[in-house]
Amino acid sequence: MKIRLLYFASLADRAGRTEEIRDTVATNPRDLYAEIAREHGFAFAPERLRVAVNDALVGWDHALADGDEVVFLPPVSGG
Amino acid sequence: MKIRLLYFASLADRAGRTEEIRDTVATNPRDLYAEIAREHGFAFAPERLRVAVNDALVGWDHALADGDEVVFLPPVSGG
Amino acid sequence: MKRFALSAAPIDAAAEKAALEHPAAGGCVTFEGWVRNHNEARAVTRLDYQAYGALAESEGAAILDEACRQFALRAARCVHRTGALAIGDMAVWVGASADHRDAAFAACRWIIDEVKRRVPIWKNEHYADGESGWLHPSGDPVGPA
Amino acid sequence: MKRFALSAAPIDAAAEKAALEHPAAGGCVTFEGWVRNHNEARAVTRLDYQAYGALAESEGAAILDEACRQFALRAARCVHRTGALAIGDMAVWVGASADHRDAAFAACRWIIDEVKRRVPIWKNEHYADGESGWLHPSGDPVGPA
Repeated sequence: MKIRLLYFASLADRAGRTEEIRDTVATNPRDLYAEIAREHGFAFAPERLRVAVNDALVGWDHALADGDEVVFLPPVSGG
Repeated sequence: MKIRLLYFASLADRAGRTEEIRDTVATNPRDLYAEIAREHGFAFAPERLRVAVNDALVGWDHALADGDEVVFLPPVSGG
Repeated sequence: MKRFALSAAPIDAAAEKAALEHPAAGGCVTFEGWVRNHNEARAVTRLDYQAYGALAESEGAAILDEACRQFALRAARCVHRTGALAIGDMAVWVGASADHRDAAFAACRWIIDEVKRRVPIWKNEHYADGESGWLHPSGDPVGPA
Repeated sequence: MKRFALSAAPIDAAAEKAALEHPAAGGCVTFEGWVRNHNEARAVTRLDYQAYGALAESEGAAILDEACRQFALRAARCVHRTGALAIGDMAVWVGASADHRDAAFAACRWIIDEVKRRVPIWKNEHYADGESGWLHPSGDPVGPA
Protein backbone atom coordinates (compact mmCIF):
# COMPACT_ATOMS: atom_id res chain seq x y z
CA MET A 1 0.00 0.00 0.00
CA LYS A 2 0.99 3.63 -0.44
CA ILE A 3 1.94 5.68 2.64
CA ARG A 4 2.83 9.37 2.74
CA LEU A 5 5.58 10.24 5.22
CA LEU A 6 6.42 13.68 6.61
CA TYR A 7 9.80 14.37 8.18
CA PHE A 8 10.67 17.05 10.72
CA ALA A 9 13.80 18.49 12.34
CA SER A 10 16.83 16.19 12.34
CA LEU A 11 14.90 13.38 10.59
CA ALA A 12 14.23 15.70 7.64
CA ASP A 13 17.91 16.67 7.57
CA ARG A 14 19.01 13.03 7.63
CA ALA A 15 16.44 11.90 5.05
CA GLY A 16 17.29 14.89 2.87
CA ARG A 17 13.58 15.56 2.33
CA THR A 18 10.49 16.74 4.23
CA GLU A 19 8.12 14.18 2.70
CA GLU A 20 7.93 11.11 0.54
CA ILE A 21 5.38 8.62 -0.72
CA ARG A 22 6.36 4.97 -0.28
CA ASP A 23 4.97 1.71 -1.46
CA THR A 24 5.45 -0.55 1.53
CA VAL A 25 4.57 -3.97 2.88
CA ALA A 26 4.70 -2.63 6.46
CA THR A 27 1.29 -2.89 8.13
CA ASN A 28 2.06 -0.86 11.25
CA PRO A 29 4.34 2.04 12.25
CA ARG A 30 6.82 -0.29 13.95
CA ASP A 31 7.61 -2.14 10.76
CA LEU A 32 7.47 1.03 8.69
CA TYR A 33 10.01 2.76 10.93
CA ALA A 34 12.36 -0.23 10.76
CA GLU A 35 12.18 0.01 6.97
CA ILE A 36 12.82 3.74 6.65
CA ALA A 37 15.35 3.90 9.48
CA ARG A 38 17.43 1.35 7.59
CA GLU A 39 17.08 3.23 4.33
CA HIS A 40 17.72 6.77 5.65
CA GLY A 41 20.09 5.84 8.46
CA PHE A 42 17.94 7.20 11.28
CA ALA A 43 19.72 6.72 14.60
CA PHE A 44 16.74 7.11 16.96
CA ALA A 45 15.53 3.97 18.67
CA PRO A 46 11.73 3.81 18.34
CA GLU A 47 11.47 4.28 22.14
CA ARG A 48 12.58 7.89 21.68
CA LEU A 49 9.97 8.65 19.02
CA ARG A 50 6.21 9.12 18.89
CA VAL A 51 4.06 8.27 15.88
CA ALA A 52 1.19 10.17 14.31
CA VAL A 53 -1.13 8.84 11.61
CA ASN A 54 -3.38 11.33 9.82
CA ASP A 55 -2.49 14.05 12.37
CA ALA A 56 -3.35 12.01 15.48
CA LEU A 57 -0.94 10.26 17.86
CA VAL A 58 -1.22 6.47 17.66
CA GLY A 59 0.51 3.40 19.09
CA TRP A 60 3.28 1.51 17.31
CA ASP A 61 0.92 -1.36 16.45
CA HIS A 62 -1.74 0.86 14.87
CA ALA A 63 -3.00 -0.75 11.63
CA LEU A 64 -1.95 1.32 8.62
CA ALA A 65 -4.29 1.81 5.67
CA ASP A 66 -3.57 2.73 2.09
CA GLY A 67 -3.20 6.50 1.73
CA ASP A 68 -2.35 7.13 5.39
CA GLU A 69 -0.05 10.01 6.26
CA VAL A 70 2.54 8.96 8.86
CA VAL A 71 4.92 11.10 10.94
CA PHE A 72 7.65 9.82 13.25
CA LEU A 73 8.20 12.52 15.85
CA PRO A 74 11.67 12.99 17.28
CA PRO A 75 11.83 14.41 20.82
CA VAL A 76 10.37 17.91 20.79
CA SER A 77 12.10 21.13 21.82
CA GLY A 78 9.54 23.92 21.74
CA GLY A 79 9.21 26.56 24.43
CA MET B 1 8.14 64.27 75.20
CA LYS B 2 6.28 64.99 71.99
CA ILE B 3 5.52 62.12 69.57
CA ARG B 4 3.85 62.39 66.19
CA LEU B 5 1.53 59.49 65.37
CA LEU B 6 0.22 58.50 61.95
CA TYR B 7 -2.85 56.27 61.60
CA PHE B 8 -3.78 54.06 58.68
CA ALA B 9 -6.77 51.99 57.58
CA SER B 10 -9.13 50.93 60.39
CA LEU B 11 -6.99 52.60 63.05
CA ALA B 12 -7.50 55.95 61.30
CA ASP B 13 -11.23 55.28 61.08
CA ARG B 14 -11.40 54.37 64.78
CA ALA B 15 -9.25 57.29 65.92
CA GLY B 16 -11.17 59.64 63.65
CA ARG B 17 -7.92 61.16 62.39
CA THR B 18 -4.88 60.27 60.28
CA GLU B 19 -2.33 61.90 62.58
CA GLU B 20 -1.87 63.54 65.95
CA ILE B 21 0.89 64.97 68.11
CA ARG B 22 0.89 63.73 71.70
CA ASP B 23 2.72 64.71 74.83
CA THR B 24 3.40 61.36 76.46
CA VAL B 25 5.32 59.77 79.32
CA ALA B 26 5.61 56.50 77.31
CA THR B 27 9.25 55.68 76.58
CA ASN B 28 8.66 52.82 74.13
CA PRO B 29 6.04 51.76 71.57
CA ARG B 30 4.56 49.17 73.95
CA ASP B 31 3.57 51.76 76.54
CA LEU B 32 2.56 54.27 73.89
CA TYR B 33 0.20 51.77 72.23
CA ALA B 34 -1.39 50.90 75.60
CA GLU B 35 -2.04 54.61 76.10
CA ILE B 36 -3.58 55.34 72.71
CA ALA B 37 -5.46 52.04 72.45
CA ARG B 38 -7.25 52.94 75.70
CA GLU B 39 -8.01 56.45 74.49
CA HIS B 40 -9.14 55.60 70.95
CA GLY B 41 -10.64 52.21 71.70
CA PHE B 42 -8.30 50.23 69.40
CA ALA B 43 -9.23 46.55 69.52
CA PHE B 44 -6.00 45.08 68.09
CA ALA B 45 -3.76 43.24 70.54
CA PRO B 46 -0.18 44.44 70.05
CA GLU B 47 0.75 40.95 68.80
CA ARG B 48 -1.21 41.65 65.62
CA LEU B 49 0.54 44.97 64.92
CA ARG B 50 3.97 46.08 63.76
CA VAL B 51 5.58 49.35 64.79
CA ALA B 52 7.57 51.83 62.73
CA VAL B 53 9.54 54.76 64.10
CA ASN B 54 10.73 57.39 61.63
CA ASP B 55 9.77 55.16 58.67
CA ALA B 56 11.70 52.08 59.86
CA LEU B 57 10.30 48.96 61.52
CA VAL B 58 11.40 48.60 65.16
CA GLY B 59 10.75 46.33 68.13
CA TRP B 60 8.18 47.09 70.83
CA ASP B 61 10.92 48.04 73.33
CA HIS B 62 12.61 50.54 71.03
CA ALA B 63 13.52 53.69 73.00
CA LEU B 64 11.45 56.64 71.80
CA ALA B 65 12.96 60.10 71.48
CA ASP B 66 11.33 63.50 71.47
CA GLY B 67 10.04 64.35 67.99
CA ASP B 68 9.83 60.74 66.80
CA GLU B 69 7.14 59.81 64.29
CA VAL B 70 5.45 56.53 65.26
CA VAL B 71 3.12 54.30 63.25
CA PHE B 72 1.29 51.23 64.51
CA LEU B 73 0.65 49.02 61.51
CA PRO B 74 -2.47 46.88 61.45
CA PRO B 75 -2.29 43.66 59.39
CA VAL B 76 -1.70 44.61 55.77
CA SER B 77 -3.90 43.72 52.79
CA GLY B 78 -2.13 44.84 49.66
CA GLY B 79 -1.88 42.75 46.51
CA MET C 1 15.04 52.72 37.83
CA LYS C 2 13.59 51.63 41.16
CA ARG C 3 12.65 47.96 41.41
CA PHE C 4 9.61 48.68 43.58
CA ALA C 5 7.22 51.57 43.19
CA LEU C 6 3.86 52.77 44.40
CA SER C 7 1.69 54.33 41.73
CA ALA C 8 -1.37 56.52 42.03
CA ALA C 9 -1.92 56.15 38.26
CA PRO C 10 -2.73 53.01 36.23
CA ILE C 11 0.23 50.62 35.96
CA ASP C 12 1.93 50.43 32.55
CA ALA C 13 2.51 46.67 32.48
CA ALA C 14 4.19 46.73 29.06
CA ALA C 15 6.77 49.28 30.21
CA GLU C 16 7.45 47.31 33.37
CA LYS C 17 7.94 44.09 31.43
CA ALA C 18 10.26 45.79 28.95
CA ALA C 19 12.50 46.72 31.87
CA LEU C 20 13.04 42.99 32.57
CA GLU C 21 14.62 42.29 29.19
CA HIS C 22 18.14 40.88 29.08
CA PRO C 23 19.90 39.01 26.25
CA ALA C 24 20.79 36.14 28.61
CA ALA C 25 17.24 35.79 29.96
CA GLY C 26 15.32 32.76 28.68
CA GLY C 27 12.01 34.11 29.86
CA CYS C 28 9.96 36.02 32.34
CA VAL C 29 7.05 35.33 34.64
CA THR C 30 4.61 38.06 35.58
CA PHE C 31 1.79 38.21 38.08
CA GLU C 32 -0.95 40.81 37.87
CA GLY C 33 -3.42 41.24 40.72
CA TRP C 34 -6.81 42.41 39.45
CA VAL C 35 -9.73 43.84 41.42
CA ARG C 36 -12.31 41.09 41.34
CA ASN C 37 -16.04 41.42 41.84
CA HIS C 38 -16.23 39.13 44.87
CA ASN C 39 -14.40 38.29 48.10
CA GLU C 40 -15.35 35.70 50.70
CA ALA C 41 -18.74 35.32 49.03
CA ARG C 42 -19.54 39.07 49.12
CA ALA C 43 -20.13 41.11 45.96
CA VAL C 44 -17.46 43.81 45.66
CA THR C 45 -18.05 47.01 43.66
CA ARG C 46 -14.74 48.86 44.08
CA LEU C 47 -11.67 49.25 46.31
CA ASP C 48 -9.44 51.87 47.82
CA TYR C 49 -5.79 51.17 48.57
CA GLN C 50 -4.03 53.22 51.22
CA ALA C 51 -0.26 52.99 51.64
CA TYR C 52 2.17 54.12 54.30
CA GLY C 53 4.31 55.51 51.51
CA ALA C 54 7.80 55.83 52.94
CA LEU C 55 7.82 52.42 54.59
CA ALA C 56 6.02 50.72 51.70
CA GLU C 57 8.72 51.92 49.31
CA SER C 58 11.59 50.77 51.52
CA GLU C 59 9.97 47.44 52.44
CA GLY C 60 9.09 46.80 48.80
CA ALA C 61 12.65 47.61 47.72
CA ALA C 62 13.99 45.24 50.40
CA ILE C 63 11.78 42.41 49.09
CA LEU C 64 13.00 42.93 45.52
CA ASP C 65 16.61 43.04 46.69
CA GLU C 66 16.12 39.83 48.66
CA ALA C 67 14.56 38.15 45.62
CA CYS C 68 17.53 39.12 43.45
CA ARG C 69 19.87 37.56 46.02
CA GLN C 70 17.84 34.38 46.59
CA PHE C 71 16.97 33.49 42.98
CA ALA C 72 19.11 33.34 39.83
CA LEU C 73 17.39 36.33 38.18
CA ARG C 74 18.35 38.82 35.49
CA ALA C 75 15.79 41.37 36.75
CA ALA C 76 12.74 41.72 38.97
CA ARG C 77 10.25 44.55 39.48
CA CYS C 78 6.99 45.31 41.26
CA VAL C 79 4.49 48.19 41.15
CA HIS C 80 1.52 48.55 43.49
CA ARG C 81 -1.43 50.89 42.99
CA THR C 82 -2.78 53.31 45.55
CA GLY C 83 -6.12 55.14 45.50
CA ALA C 84 -9.52 54.20 44.08
CA LEU C 85 -9.78 51.14 41.82
CA ALA C 86 -12.68 49.65 39.87
CA ILE C 87 -13.43 45.99 39.10
CA GLY C 88 -10.86 44.69 36.60
CA ASP C 89 -8.24 47.33 37.43
CA MET C 90 -4.68 46.16 37.98
CA ALA C 91 -3.82 46.48 41.67
CA VAL C 92 -0.30 45.07 41.54
CA TRP C 93 2.20 43.94 38.92
CA VAL C 94 5.17 41.65 39.62
CA GLY C 95 7.69 40.43 37.05
CA ALA C 96 10.91 38.41 37.12
CA SER C 97 13.22 37.44 34.27
CA ALA C 98 15.81 34.67 34.47
CA ASP C 99 17.92 32.36 32.36
CA HIS C 100 15.70 29.44 33.41
CA ARG C 101 11.98 29.36 34.12
CA ASP C 102 12.28 27.63 37.50
CA ALA C 103 13.86 30.73 39.01
CA ALA C 104 11.45 33.12 37.29
CA PHE C 105 8.36 31.25 38.52
CA ALA C 106 9.71 30.81 42.05
CA ALA C 107 10.81 34.43 42.38
CA CYS C 108 7.58 35.90 41.00
CA ARG C 109 5.52 33.82 43.43
CA TRP C 110 7.82 34.64 46.35
CA ILE C 111 7.71 38.38 45.62
CA ILE C 112 3.91 38.65 45.51
CA ASP C 113 3.60 36.56 48.67
CA GLU C 114 6.10 38.78 50.51
CA VAL C 115 4.51 41.98 49.22
CA LYS C 116 1.12 40.83 50.48
CA ARG C 117 2.61 39.80 53.82
CA ARG C 118 4.92 42.71 54.55
CA VAL C 119 4.33 45.89 52.56
CA PRO C 120 2.18 48.41 54.47
CA ILE C 121 -0.74 48.80 52.07
CA TRP C 122 -4.36 48.37 53.09
CA LYS C 123 -7.45 47.57 51.07
CA ASN C 124 -10.85 49.08 51.76
CA GLU C 125 -13.49 46.98 50.00
CA HIS C 126 -16.81 48.50 49.03
CA TYR C 127 -19.63 45.97 48.84
CA ALA C 128 -22.77 45.81 46.74
CA ASP C 129 -24.88 46.12 49.91
CA GLY C 130 -23.40 49.57 50.63
CA GLU C 131 -21.09 48.47 53.42
CA SER C 132 -17.33 48.81 53.26
CA GLY C 133 -14.44 47.69 55.38
CA TRP C 134 -10.68 47.67 55.72
CA LEU C 135 -9.22 44.23 55.32
CA HIS C 136 -6.86 43.16 58.08
CA PRO C 137 -6.21 39.51 57.43
CA SER C 138 -5.52 37.43 60.48
CA GLY C 139 -2.66 35.07 60.21
CA ASP C 140 0.76 34.95 61.65
CA PRO C 141 1.89 38.36 62.82
CA VAL C 142 4.92 39.70 61.00
CA GLY C 143 7.80 40.57 63.28
CA PRO C 144 9.88 43.73 63.09
CA ALA C 145 12.56 43.80 60.42
CA MET D 1 -10.94 32.48 19.93
CA LYS D 2 -8.64 29.44 20.00
CA ARG D 3 -6.83 28.86 23.29
CA PHE D 4 -3.68 27.60 21.58
CA ALA D 5 -2.18 28.97 18.41
CA LEU D 6 0.97 28.77 16.35
CA SER D 7 2.13 32.09 14.95
CA ALA D 8 4.60 32.86 12.19
CA ALA D 9 4.45 36.55 13.19
CA PRO D 10 5.58 38.20 16.45
CA ILE D 11 3.28 37.40 19.38
CA ASP D 12 1.03 40.25 20.58
CA ALA D 13 1.35 39.63 24.33
CA ALA D 14 -0.94 42.51 25.28
CA ALA D 15 -3.77 41.18 23.12
CA GLU D 16 -3.33 37.68 24.51
CA LYS D 17 -3.40 38.96 28.07
CA ALA D 18 -6.51 41.05 27.40
CA ALA D 19 -8.29 37.85 26.36
CA LEU D 20 -7.77 36.49 29.91
CA GLU D 21 -9.77 39.25 31.57
CA HIS D 22 -12.81 38.31 33.63
CA PRO D 23 -14.61 40.32 36.34
CA ALA D 24 -14.32 37.43 38.81
CA ALA D 25 -10.59 36.92 38.17
CA GLY D 26 -8.29 38.14 40.94
CA GLY D 27 -5.24 38.01 38.76
CA CYS D 28 -3.25 36.38 36.05
CA VAL D 29 0.14 34.77 35.67
CA THR D 30 2.00 34.86 32.38
CA PHE D 31 5.15 33.14 31.18
CA GLU D 32 7.10 34.38 28.18
CA GLY D 33 9.90 32.29 26.73
CA TRP D 34 12.60 34.48 25.18
CA VAL D 35 15.42 33.49 22.85
CA ARG D 36 18.53 33.79 24.98
CA ASN D 37 22.08 34.23 23.83
CA HIS D 38 23.40 31.04 25.39
CA ASN D 39 22.50 27.38 25.91
CA GLU D 40 24.53 24.75 27.71
CA ALA D 41 27.51 27.11 27.72
CA ARG D 42 27.40 27.74 23.93
CA ALA D 43 26.84 31.21 22.48
CA VAL D 44 23.60 31.24 20.48
CA THR D 45 23.03 33.78 17.70
CA ARG D 46 19.50 32.87 16.49
CA LEU D 47 16.93 30.05 16.29
CA ASP D 48 14.50 28.47 13.90
CA TYR D 49 11.33 26.78 15.15
CA GLN D 50 9.70 24.14 13.00
CA ALA D 51 6.23 22.82 13.88
CA TYR D 52 4.18 19.86 12.73
CA GLY D 53 1.27 22.27 12.41
CA ALA D 54 -1.85 20.13 12.50
CA LEU D 55 -0.75 18.01 15.45
CA ALA D 56 0.81 20.95 17.29
CA GLU D 57 -2.50 22.80 17.15
CA SER D 58 -4.52 19.82 18.38
CA GLU D 59 -2.03 18.82 21.06
CA GLY D 60 -1.74 22.43 22.24
CA ALA D 61 -5.53 22.76 22.38
CA ALA D 62 -5.72 19.50 24.39
CA ILE D 63 -3.20 20.85 26.92
CA LEU D 64 -5.17 24.07 27.40
CA ASP D 65 -8.43 22.12 27.76
CA GLU D 66 -6.81 19.85 30.34
CA ALA D 67 -5.51 22.89 32.26
CA CYS D 68 -8.99 24.41 32.35
CA ARG D 69 -10.36 21.17 33.79
CA GLN D 70 -7.55 20.61 36.32
CA PHE D 71 -7.23 24.13 37.73
CA ALA D 72 -9.84 26.65 38.92
CA LEU D 73 -9.23 29.08 36.05
CA ARG D 74 -11.26 31.81 34.38
CA ALA D 75 -9.19 31.61 31.17
CA ALA D 76 -5.93 30.23 29.79
CA ARG D 77 -4.13 30.74 26.49
CA CYS D 78 -0.86 29.93 24.75
CA VAL D 79 0.82 31.05 21.53
CA HIS D 80 4.02 29.55 20.12
CA ARG D 81 6.17 31.08 17.40
CA THR D 82 7.38 29.32 14.30
CA GLY D 83 10.11 30.41 11.90
CA ALA D 84 13.28 32.44 12.41
CA LEU D 85 13.82 34.20 15.74
CA ALA D 86 16.55 36.54 16.99
CA ILE D 87 17.98 36.91 20.50
CA GLY D 88 15.36 38.51 22.75
CA ASP D 89 12.40 37.49 20.58
CA MET D 90 9.41 35.95 22.29
CA ALA D 91 9.22 32.24 21.42
CA VAL D 92 6.19 31.33 23.50
CA TRP D 93 3.57 33.09 25.59
CA VAL D 94 1.42 31.39 28.24
CA GLY D 95 -1.20 33.08 30.43
CA ALA D 96 -3.77 31.94 32.98
CA SER D 97 -6.30 33.99 34.94
CA ALA D 98 -8.07 32.77 38.06
CA ASP D 99 -9.95 33.95 41.12
CA HIS D 100 -6.94 33.02 43.28
CA ARG D 101 -3.25 33.22 42.49
CA ASP D 102 -2.45 29.63 43.52
CA ALA D 103 -4.39 28.28 40.55
CA ALA D 104 -3.01 30.86 38.12
CA PHE D 105 0.62 30.11 39.06
CA ALA D 106 0.14 26.34 39.05
CA ALA D 107 -1.71 26.32 35.73
CA CYS D 108 0.76 28.63 33.96
CA ARG D 109 3.67 26.46 35.05
CA TRP D 110 1.87 23.24 34.14
CA ILE D 111 0.95 24.52 30.68
CA ILE D 112 4.47 25.58 29.69
CA ASP D 113 5.89 22.29 31.00
CA GLU D 114 3.35 20.26 29.01
CA VAL D 115 3.84 22.36 25.87
CA LYS D 116 7.59 21.78 26.04
CA ARG D 117 7.06 18.07 26.68
CA ARG D 118 4.31 17.25 24.19
CA VAL D 119 3.73 19.78 21.41
CA PRO D 120 5.55 18.83 18.18
CA ILE D 121 7.77 21.87 17.72
CA TRP D 122 11.51 21.68 17.19
CA LYS D 123 14.23 24.22 17.76
CA ASN D 124 17.27 24.59 15.52
CA GLU D 125 19.94 26.59 17.36
CA HIS D 126 22.54 28.54 15.44
CA TYR D 127 25.79 29.04 17.34
CA ALA D 128 28.39 31.77 17.27
CA ASP D 129 30.95 29.28 15.92
CA GLY D 130 28.83 28.75 12.78
CA GLU D 131 27.47 25.34 13.75
CA SER D 132 23.80 24.61 14.21
CA GLY D 133 21.72 21.73 15.45
CA TRP D 134 18.22 20.53 16.12
CA LEU D 135 17.53 20.13 19.81
CA HIS D 136 16.03 16.82 20.87
CA PRO D 137 14.86 15.70 24.33
CA SER D 138 17.75 16.24 26.68
CA GLY D 139 18.54 19.57 25.07
CA ASP D 140 21.62 18.13 23.37
CA PRO D 141 21.94 19.21 19.75
CA VAL D 142 21.95 16.01 17.71
CA GLY D 143 22.75 17.24 14.24
CA PRO D 144 21.39 14.85 11.59
CA ALA D 145 19.79 11.84 13.26
